[in-house]
Parts: sequence; structure tokens; C-alpha cells
Amino acid sequence: MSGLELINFYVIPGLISGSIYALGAIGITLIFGILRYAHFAHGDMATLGAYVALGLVGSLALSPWVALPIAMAITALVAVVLDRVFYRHLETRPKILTVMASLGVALMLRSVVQVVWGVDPQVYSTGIVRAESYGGLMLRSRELITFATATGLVLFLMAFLRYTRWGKAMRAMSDNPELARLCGVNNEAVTRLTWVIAGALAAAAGFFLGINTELNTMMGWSALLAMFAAAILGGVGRVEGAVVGGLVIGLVEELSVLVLPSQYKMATAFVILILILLVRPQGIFKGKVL
Amino acid sequence: MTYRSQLVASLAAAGLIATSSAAFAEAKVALMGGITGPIAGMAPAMIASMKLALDQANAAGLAIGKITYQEFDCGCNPQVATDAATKAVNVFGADAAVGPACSGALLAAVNSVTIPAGVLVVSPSATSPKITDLDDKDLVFRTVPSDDFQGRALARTLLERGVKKVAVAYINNDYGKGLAEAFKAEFEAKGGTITQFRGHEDKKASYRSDLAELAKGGADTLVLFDYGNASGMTILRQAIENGFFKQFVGADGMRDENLIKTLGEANLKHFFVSAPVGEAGAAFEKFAEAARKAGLDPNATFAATSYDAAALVALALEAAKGDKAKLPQALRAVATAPGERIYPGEWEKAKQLLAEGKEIDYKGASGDHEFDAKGDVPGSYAFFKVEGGTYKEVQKMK
Amino acid sequence: MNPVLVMHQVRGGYGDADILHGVSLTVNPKEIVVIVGPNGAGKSTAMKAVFGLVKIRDGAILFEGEEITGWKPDAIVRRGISYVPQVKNVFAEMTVHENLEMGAFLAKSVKAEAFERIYTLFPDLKAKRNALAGSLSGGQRQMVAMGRALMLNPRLLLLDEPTAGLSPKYMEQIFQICRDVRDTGVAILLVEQHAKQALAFCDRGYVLATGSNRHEGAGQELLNDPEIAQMFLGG
Amino acid sequence: MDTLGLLNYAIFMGVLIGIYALLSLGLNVQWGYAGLFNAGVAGFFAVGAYLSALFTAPPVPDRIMGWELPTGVGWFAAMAAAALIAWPIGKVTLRFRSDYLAIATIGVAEIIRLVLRTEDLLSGGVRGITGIPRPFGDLPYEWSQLAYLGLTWGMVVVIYWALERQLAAPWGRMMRAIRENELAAAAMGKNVEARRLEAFILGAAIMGLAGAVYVHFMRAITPEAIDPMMVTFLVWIMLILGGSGNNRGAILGAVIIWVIWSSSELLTDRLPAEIATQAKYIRVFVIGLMLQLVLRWRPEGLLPEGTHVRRSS
Repeated sequence: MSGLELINFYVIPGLISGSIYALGAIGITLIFGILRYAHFAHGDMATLGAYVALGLVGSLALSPWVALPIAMAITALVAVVLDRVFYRHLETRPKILTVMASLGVALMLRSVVQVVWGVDPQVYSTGIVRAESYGGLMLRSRELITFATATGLVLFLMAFLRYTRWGKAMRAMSDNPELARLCGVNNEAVTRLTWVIAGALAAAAGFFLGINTELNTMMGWSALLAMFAAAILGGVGRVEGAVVGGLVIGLVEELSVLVLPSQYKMATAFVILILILLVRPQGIFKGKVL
Repeated sequence: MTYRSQLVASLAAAGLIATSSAAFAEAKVALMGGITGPIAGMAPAMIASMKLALDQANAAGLAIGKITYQEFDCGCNPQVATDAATKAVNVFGADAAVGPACSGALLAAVNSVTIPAGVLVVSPSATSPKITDLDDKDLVFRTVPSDDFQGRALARTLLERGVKKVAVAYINNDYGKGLAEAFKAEFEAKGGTITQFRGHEDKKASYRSDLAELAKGGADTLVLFDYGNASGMTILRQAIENGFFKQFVGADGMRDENLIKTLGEANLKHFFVSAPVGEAGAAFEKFAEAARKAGLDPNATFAATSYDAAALVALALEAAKGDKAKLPQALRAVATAPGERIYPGEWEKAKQLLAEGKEIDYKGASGDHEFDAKGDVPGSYAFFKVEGGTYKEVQKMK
Repeated sequence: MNPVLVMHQVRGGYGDADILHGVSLTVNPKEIVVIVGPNGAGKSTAMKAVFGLVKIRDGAILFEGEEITGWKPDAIVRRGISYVPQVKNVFAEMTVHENLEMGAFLAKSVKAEAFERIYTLFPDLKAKRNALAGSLSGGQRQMVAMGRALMLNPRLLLLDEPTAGLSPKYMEQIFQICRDVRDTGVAILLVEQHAKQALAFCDRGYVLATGSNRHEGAGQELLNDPEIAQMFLGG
Repeated sequence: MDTLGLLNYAIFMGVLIGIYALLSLGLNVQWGYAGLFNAGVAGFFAVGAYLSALFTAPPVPDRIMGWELPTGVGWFAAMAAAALIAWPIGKVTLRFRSDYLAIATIGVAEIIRLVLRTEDLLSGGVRGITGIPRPFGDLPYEWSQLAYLGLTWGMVVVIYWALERQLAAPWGRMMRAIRENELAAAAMGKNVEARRLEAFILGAAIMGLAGAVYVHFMRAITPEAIDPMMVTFLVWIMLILGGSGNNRGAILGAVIIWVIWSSSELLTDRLPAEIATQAKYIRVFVIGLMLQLVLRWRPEGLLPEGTHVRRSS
């Protein structure tokens, strides 16, 4: 096998799925870090985002790329509402109850998508897009845009967290919630902001998953464990960790078929997850160990 | 003991609608689709096809009276399916069931519910060879052939068409694996070469590395045993987009019109599928016409087998005059030769012949359904290509 | 001269059980007041009560003549009180500079003078301004914590055992900083485990036991009281 | 009225409720007693189901086991195997905080599922195992169902009784102490790790037994039976609703949730035909919503842990 083949058929697809996982994992890692629980409805939130974009494409005849930011905004709003209705009242109770609640929300979101959009697999645009060669590198514009948008969103988020007042407040909450409160940081506002970001990025993850393959109502749930693995691999609370974790999981999944039967492709993420929990639970970037 | 009374009176306490008894006992058919779960995407078309058959039967006004039907969700899951089957048999009071859709669900449901209760089951989509070997008291039938037949027929057809070297990819479930193994056995026995033989799981975002692996060994043809509305579509798309393989061959699961719409007909010039057909080609056309009129895609996966399963159940009910004990026998009588040929939609004719005590022989949209001793259909198949937004027969398969 | 802080017969605790059974104390402007007492005396609780972190069932707390009993911490911060908890008192994953910024979170925009003031007070921090607070030594962390608390120009600074776990050298440095801070016009109320050293350096002290006042007076005065020496200070 | 039909339905529901009650009791040992968030219930259920099936089913070519042993042996083997596999899993995952434990156990259960789907030699792969004997399977339908109902609930009663005894014993008091305050319990000199591991293994063994009871009732097993939705999550909802920490609550939760889940289909059947298919998706929504309502209004469950009031600080 030539090096180019390895890059075109294993590395590039790995990086594409990796950036999709990363977008989901960022939300998971922020929620884990700031609100301190595992959010099991995250995958289905991504599904919802993807279908909202589909709805916009279908009903308003928008280009998918125009629908994306709108879908992100809508999903962000949904995330804030879900938090308000289903999670907020559990704030003072053991976190595990919130985890349970998120499982229930996952089921509810999925059945809403099934009822509204049906269970047939759907696509944003029909037809085949053949790759163009960039000096032997086979790439499609949608893949370039996926990668570029994911990178852009991540850089934007990192700059936001690093340089803005509310970004710092989020980091402070993640770092030391008690102290953040003593500094006068409004808990509720940070929680809302976290959900806005997590919801928007989940929608982006779902959208890119949909545009690179097809949309189906189980798509988010199927990617959830890979996203969790990415978040934990990178280090809980670490945005840069979630990105690296996502890319690693994506790559390893694709490369695994070189040595394993394809049926075990999904298992590679779980194996990495369990190994990292055993060997280095703080993750690559020294995240929190909850 | 009389298993249950034919008259079902009010069950108001359970929230059930009271039904009054007519001159004839009502016939009841349970439609058991995989509405939730892994094949949820196929269920709506399957259920709609079943309903189409039963609605036609009711419109024709059969002697047994109106056939009442109700949907049950077998979820492609044994717990859900047994629960649904129990309700179908005991609460709804089904005389017969169409389904369950998935082999695993069917095995559990028939073993623990319908066979002991003596209820006839005709599945349109459970393809596992394990169903053949069931000790089923002649109560389990299917209108879809066991994977074995189709896989072998496809292998012979490809060799006949001069394809000697293929790579095989299959979805890792009983459908994909069953077909793949039958295909492999026959293809290799008849001198073909299989360069790669790989299973995969559904719902991954990328199958490009799988395809790169499959391409190793230099086969030009990919045989893809999967569903056209699941990972099958993703794999086909990614293969075409990346220039893997020159020719693609699928089985009936891949025959999906939505696939043509999604990927574009121009891109599917080298895509072929096998699917069961009746020996008289007109049968499918009759079904297709009715289906299109009802707004259904006749080529949707398992739509034709679903229609046939429901139609056969209705005909058997008519022939048995609603006597549940005689249903299996009646089913064999209406489905198999000898008898006057009945095509999909010819309810009036069937009704009249049965009333006169004559034999009929149903020729279905998806095959002739000449049941063997095990309740399986041998299936006759044709090889299809994509043309005009649908699938056109290229040749018969032997 | 009006006192900065008055606690009058405060009773309360966490949950249903009372820890404070009537604690009263006063802090005057430009004064360092220390609370000492044996373990479980309610020292830290008394301080947290000022900052709105304890459920108060009876009594009153007045800041600059205004009653602040039952206020939320962020309102209290805005009113002019800052609090430095005993443990986990810095944002370990943020830089020293960002820690100070968080101290001024409520100010919306941070004035450069505020940073200058803090860096003048803690020259060690200026050199380390871009280091992660988590990487600093215990003494330096305490400085970050105090610096953070001083960003909004409070009139009263609450310190919960600022010298816990520090070497004597750092302890002395922290005390010196406290004096410097006081000299800029901030009153300080602190809880101390190291009673002897604390009473020696403070202006006035309170001795608490089992949630109520036992003694009060100037630091040196208390130190010389044999009863106190025997009771709490181990001679 | 077709009472016999309804009765048959009730018997069938009774058996499945018994099986879920076993799962719920097993989970109660792990979560209710020891505070372990095991989200991989399906994995242990699967191990028990497959092992009992392999011990008792007839041999077939291309599969290594199929020993036609008596069902009782199969059940015992199922418990032993689930316990055996729980030991290393518990050993490595119990040190994690609860959310991590949940993620890790989901991962393990998924790996088990993928192995069972793929390794034909071991498990029959996607086609599963058929021809599994059922005790009293040769009786006429109704009697056979009734006998199995008795058998299933016999197991429930035995396990319930054993757990109640265990809970009243020093072991049970220690478990609760550990859950309430791990640090204090550790300081008291209890070997917290070992006790938690014991609870994990005991719970897993009960889940394995549930799998075995299930598989002989169905007489066939395919990998679809170990869908996490139908096993893990449904059981969690049962336990939370019934009241974790209370064995009677665990059983009550199984009864209520399964009856609602099963009979909801009868109700959705009353909906107009056009939306009958959608109604099946709404069932899943209802389950999710029910969980939310319980967490909102009855977070301690219907039967809270009686002797011990947990305080929400």
C-alpha cells in the first residue's frame, strides 16, 4: 500500500470523523468540566441539530451551509430549555440523577426526531461528489469545509475562553466553582452559556456527520461513546484535549481495519476509553479526574 | 380446551374498543413490523404494503367478512417481539400474523408464543436459515426465501455473466451474513475467486478504510449484502465517490428506489441487484401499479414480500372460512399449484373461485410462493439494473 | 469612628444544626482583627456567616452601618467585602493575571491601576503573572488569593487561615502583607490556627469556643491572659 | 369477554416482569447498596443468557459449545460466569467516580455485544442459538407458561429473601455506611474497595441469572436481545422509580414499568391508523418522560429506602 493510499483512505476519513467527534466531545467535556456530569443526551442533541438543518433545507430551500448556523442557534436554544426543564431542578442532588435524566432526555429527543422527520435515512443533497486531487490528495469540498469549519469553531471557542470575560468565567467555573461564586460569577449565566456552546457544537457535529454520510435517527447515539472516549482521552474540561482526543479516536477507528475485522471498528473507541481510564484517567492534557 | 372464543366482546376495562359480532366472525391479522429498532427505516413501507393487501381484500368484500388488522412493534428485539406477539394473540385475538420482521425477533416470538398458541405466522423479511429448521407445527411460513437460495443464485448468475473475481462486504446481521456465506460457498465451489470477505457494522460515518481493505486483491466487482437505506447506501456512495471498484452487485436489501434518488441514476450504471420475482413477470407490475397509486414505493426493501405475506394470509383466511386450525393447510392450498392463477389485486376473482370451492394458486409480486415442507419458498430471482428511476429486469437467475 | 463590620449575636449554621450560638464581633476601619479558638469553635463559620455562606437564624450583621444579613455573596462582594477561603483559593488552571482578573469580575472592565496596585503589593506575582496559579508554591498561592480578593478595592478583607500549611518564613511574609494591606486602608478580619503568632501581630482579637464569644481584647492583652494561654494556646 | 386470552397475556407479562425484577434486584445491590453506577447491565445479562444457552442447547457444527446439560446447571453456570467476568471488570473500573464507571461499563457491555455478534464459534454470531430447552416446555401452552411463571417468581423470591438477609447482616450495614460516607467508612477500617467489588460481583451474578431465566423462556437467543435500551436503561428506570436501596421497590419498579411499557401499545393502538406507526416511537418518548417525572416528583422512588433517610444537602 502506498503512502498516498494510506492518507487518502485511512487518514483523511479518520480526520474527518475525528473532527466530527471533536465537535461533540467539546460539548461533553465542557459540561463535564463545568456542570460536572456526563451528558448522555449529547449524541441525540447532535441528531436533533442535523435534522433541524434538514428541515430548513427542505422547507425553506436553503443551502445546507446557510442552514448550519441557524440550526446551531436553534439547537443551542433547545439545549438551554432542556437544561432549564429537566436538569436544573436536580442541581443540588447527587449528580448521578442528572446523568439518569440525560438518558431519559436522549430517548425523548430521539423519538421526537422520529415522529417529526420519520425514520428513513435522508440526505441534505442528492448525488455523488467525486473527490478532487490536490497533488494526489483526494479531497471533496464538503470535507475541506468540514475540517475548516470544525477548526474555525474550535479556534473561535478557544479564543473566547481565553480572552473574553465570560470565557474566563467559564474556565473559572470549571476550575473552581466555589471560588468563582465568591468572585461574583453568576452560576446560572455560565450554565446557560455552556449549554449554548455545547448545543451549537453538537448541532454542528450532527450536521457534518449528516453531510458526509446520511442522516438517520440513531446517528448521534451511535457516535456518543466515541465522543465520550474523545473527551476523556483528551482530559475532562480541556477543549484542546477534546479536539486531539476526537482526532485520535477517528484515526484509530479507521486504521483499526488494517488489523481487525471491520465489525470491531466501533469497539476500538471503547477499548481506548477503558485503557485511558486505567492508565491515565486525567487524559492527555491533564484534565480533571472527577 | 377451546383456546379462545371467536367472539370478542367488549374489553372496555383495558381501554379496548367494543366490537359487535356480525354474521361472520371477524378475522383478525396482526401486523408485526420492526417499527422501532435497527430496521425502523424499512418498517413504514413494509407495513403500508401489508395494509394495502388487506385493504384491497376488504374492499373486495370477502366471505369471511372484514379483516381487522392492527400494528404491533416487534422492535427487531426478542423481548419486544414476544411481548407484542403475546398481545397480538391474547389481547387482540389475532388469527394469524404477518411478521415479525427480523429473524431474532421471529425466533423468540414463535418459539414462546405463536407456535404454542397455534397461530399462523408469515414473515416477509426474516431470512435466517435457522427458521427453516424450526419445529413449527407447520405454523411458520415466509414469503422471503432463506438467504441460502438467493446467495447461491446470485453466485451462479455472476459467474455466468463472466464475473470470476469479487470482493464481498456484508452487514453483520443475520440477513447480510447469511447471504454472504451462501454466496461464498457457491461462488468458490463453482470456481470463482473471492478476494476479500468482510463484515461491517451499521451506522459508521466512514467506510472508506473498509473499502480500501476490500479493494486489496484487485477485484473489480464489489458484492454488497446490506440494506439500501442503511450502511449499504453509505458504502455504495463512498465507493463510487472514491473510485473503488467498477461494478457493484447487491441483493434484494439493496433494491431501494430512494437509493437511486439519493445517489443519482447516472452514477449507478454499474450497479445491479438480485431480487425475488414471480415467474410470471406481470405479478410484480400489478402490485407496483397498485402501490404507486397508493403513494408507495413498490421497490422499497421488502415491500413486495410484505404485500404477498399479507395477501396470502387473507386468502388463506378466506379459504379456511375463518377456521384457525385449518389455516396452514389453507395457506398451502392458495399459495401452491394446482389451481387457477391469481395475481396481486385479483381479489374478486379469488373470492369467486374460493366460493365455488375451486383451487387457486397465488402468484405474488415477489415470487410464486410455492411453499416447501418447511414453509420456505424456493424463490425465483431476477437480476436488475437501474433504469428510469427504478429497477429493470436484466435477466432471470437460476 | 463608625465600625466597618458589626456582628451581633449571630446564631446559625449549615443545614438544621446550629454551629454559632450567638457570636458578636466588631471590626473598625484600618484594623486587623483575628479570631482564634480551638478546633470546632466555629471560627471559620463565623467568618463565612459574614460572607453570606451560612444560614443565619438569629442576630444581625451590619457592614458600614447597613444590614447585610442574608445577602448573597455576589451582592456582598459588590458592597465591598472580599473573602479568601482557606483551601482551593486560587484558580489553579488559570494564570496569575487571570486570577486577578477574576477578582475584578464584577467590575465589568478592569482598570490597569488595579493590577498595578496588586503587583506593587505583591512584587513576587508580577514576575509570575503568566504562570498557572496551580504551579506556584503555597505562599505564592496565598498571595494570588489575597491579590484576587483585593482587586475590587474592598473595605473589608476576610482571610480564612491564610498561613495554614506555610513555613514560618512565609507566615511572617503574609502577616507583613496584611499590615501593608491594612495601611492602604482596608480592614482585615482573619481566622488563625497559629493563635500565638496571630495574636502577636493583630490589632485586636476574639477568642471563640463552641460557637460563642469567650474573650476579646487587644492581641497582646489576650496573649498575656493566662487563662487563654492555658485554654487554647497550650501554654 | 376473552378472559383466557387476557390471562395468558398476564402470565406472559408476569414472566417478563419476574426477569426484569431479577435484573432490578441485581442492579439494586450495585447501586442501591453500594452506589455503583453500572450502565452495562446488558453485558452481564448477555453473559448469563449465552452461557446458560450454550450449556443446555444441542451441539451444532461451527460452534464450540452445546452440551445439552440440565437447565439447572446452565443457570448456575450463568451466575458463575457473570460473576467471574464481573470480577476483572470491577477490579479495574470500580476505582472510577460514578460517571466514569458508567461510561466504562457501557463500553464493556458494547464490547461484549460486538464479540457475541461476531464470533460465530463462540456464540453463533448474529444468528444466535436456538433449540434451547425450557423447563416444563412439553406441557400444553397455558400450563407450560404457568409453570414457568412459578419458576421465575420462585427465583425472584429466593433472591429477594437472600438479599434481605444479606442486607440485615453486618455486610449490608457496612455497605450502606460505605455508600453514605466513603471516607468515614474507610477511616473506620473497612476495606471499602473489597466490599464494593463484592457488591458489584453479587449484582452481576443476579443479572446473569436473569439472563439465564430469560433465555430458557424464549428458547432462542440472538444478539438483539441484549440491546442496551431494552435491558440496561429500562432496568435503571425501574429501579429509580421503585426506589433504589429497597428490594421491594426494585421489584415494584419492574412491575410498574413493564406493565406501562407493554400496555402502552394497547393504548397507542387506539390512535387513528394514520399515526399508528408514529405512536410506537411515542412509547419510547413516554418512557423517557416518565423517568423525568419520577426524578422531578419522586426522586427517592415510590418505596424509598425505609430504615435510612438519605439527606439531600
